[in-house]
Amino acid sequence: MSMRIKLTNEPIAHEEMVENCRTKSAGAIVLFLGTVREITGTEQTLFLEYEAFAPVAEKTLLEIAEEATSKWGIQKIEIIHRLGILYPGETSIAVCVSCPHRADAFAACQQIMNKIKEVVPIWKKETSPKGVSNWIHPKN
Amino acid sequence: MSMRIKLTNEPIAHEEMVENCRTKSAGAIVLFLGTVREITGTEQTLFLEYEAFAPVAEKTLLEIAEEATSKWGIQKIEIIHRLGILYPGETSIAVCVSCPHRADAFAACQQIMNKIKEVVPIWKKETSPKGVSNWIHPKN
Amino acid sequence: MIKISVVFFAGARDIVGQNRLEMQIPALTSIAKLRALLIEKFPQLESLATRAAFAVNEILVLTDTLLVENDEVAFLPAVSGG
Amino acid sequence: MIKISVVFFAGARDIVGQNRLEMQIPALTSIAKLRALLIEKFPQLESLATRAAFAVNEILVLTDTLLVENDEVAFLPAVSGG
Repeated sequence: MSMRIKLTNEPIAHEEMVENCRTKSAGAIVLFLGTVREITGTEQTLFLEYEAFAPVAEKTLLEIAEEATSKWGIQKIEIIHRLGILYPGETSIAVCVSCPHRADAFAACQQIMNKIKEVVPIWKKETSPKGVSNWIHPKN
Repeated sequence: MSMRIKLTNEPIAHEEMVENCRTKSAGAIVLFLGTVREITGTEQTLFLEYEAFAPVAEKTLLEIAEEATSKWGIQKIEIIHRLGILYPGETSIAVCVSCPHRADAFAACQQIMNKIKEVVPIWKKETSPKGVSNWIHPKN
Repeated sequence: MIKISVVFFAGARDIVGQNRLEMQIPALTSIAKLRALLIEKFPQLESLATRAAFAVNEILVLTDTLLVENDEVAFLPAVSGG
Repeated sequence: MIKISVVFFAGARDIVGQNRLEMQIPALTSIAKLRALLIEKFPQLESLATRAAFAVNEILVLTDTLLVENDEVAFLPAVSGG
């Protein structure tokens, strides 16, 4: 089992993540990329800015990765979250897992993403084309 | 909406597929790679050989892609299946989709894979290290 | 009688021993009937034939489809791609 | 009284107007009590505070955790990463 967890200000190299997860013991690799959407509902996004409480974010990502690994038989896993300013189309997060079987790889990757969205201390601020900025803090 | 369906004897360039699926209208990209596993149960695989009834395989892949696109709001989709001889670790199939939201992207990619495994006329022959070859024809 | 051809893939081709078989069959033979004829000719094909799909002239068809002169039938055993 | 610091992120930092606040509080104040003190000091923080998580010295804690001298508390409003 190999594992890489990273917060970064650089663009995310998803090709390298997939190659790192490739292994003869896996029949399935699933890569998820979260990308910045230009339109959400009726709101337009000029750019997003991501901020993290890095030490706790890294620890929490590691716990999520470890829990998923034992639950889904993950062979290799990489999670990279980008921080700083991102424009529409850019990748904010990438999660890549390899598993012996495909149902597990899909379930693992999706559950990891759900957990990240719930508990990892990372926040985004949306800036509209009019220059209005709002930190996003979900209410549920 | 853009769509690419391909059967090929060349290695699959998954990075290019992801970049082709990236769009400002999507918040999620999911890439699935099927890779050749060295061990299945107690059986060892030296290599696989994939064969297709190409005209029908391509048509069927296109139908699957079109159905998934309207069902899950896919923005861009690429499906590439490799044919010929593949060794453990190599990619036999890659499916990449982008959708506005992540739950749809996961569901679409997984359902496309399930359909492909059911209906697309492509077959694999397993060759063991002892040189024994068997075409795989599922019994259910 | 009409002339048709049947193309075989994967394990079915190995059993039949060739890619393509030219056959003379009664006009308006159904795919289901053709399948029975093939099993008669190649008993080892039975297990694959019961789960096979069929295409005629590169279009997937149901087993009640009737064949006409020069049809090319594809015998598609259970698939294992992906 | 003990001295602690509280660090704020995202929308909470904007409301408080600074990254880090040094505070004097009674020894063994709980996180829940600290949260009430913060809302008293910054009423606009209330909506974020009710859904916030807290870390002490970089470890996530429950709100009944008691604070001691020099603790660094992180006020973590509802997250929106990914």
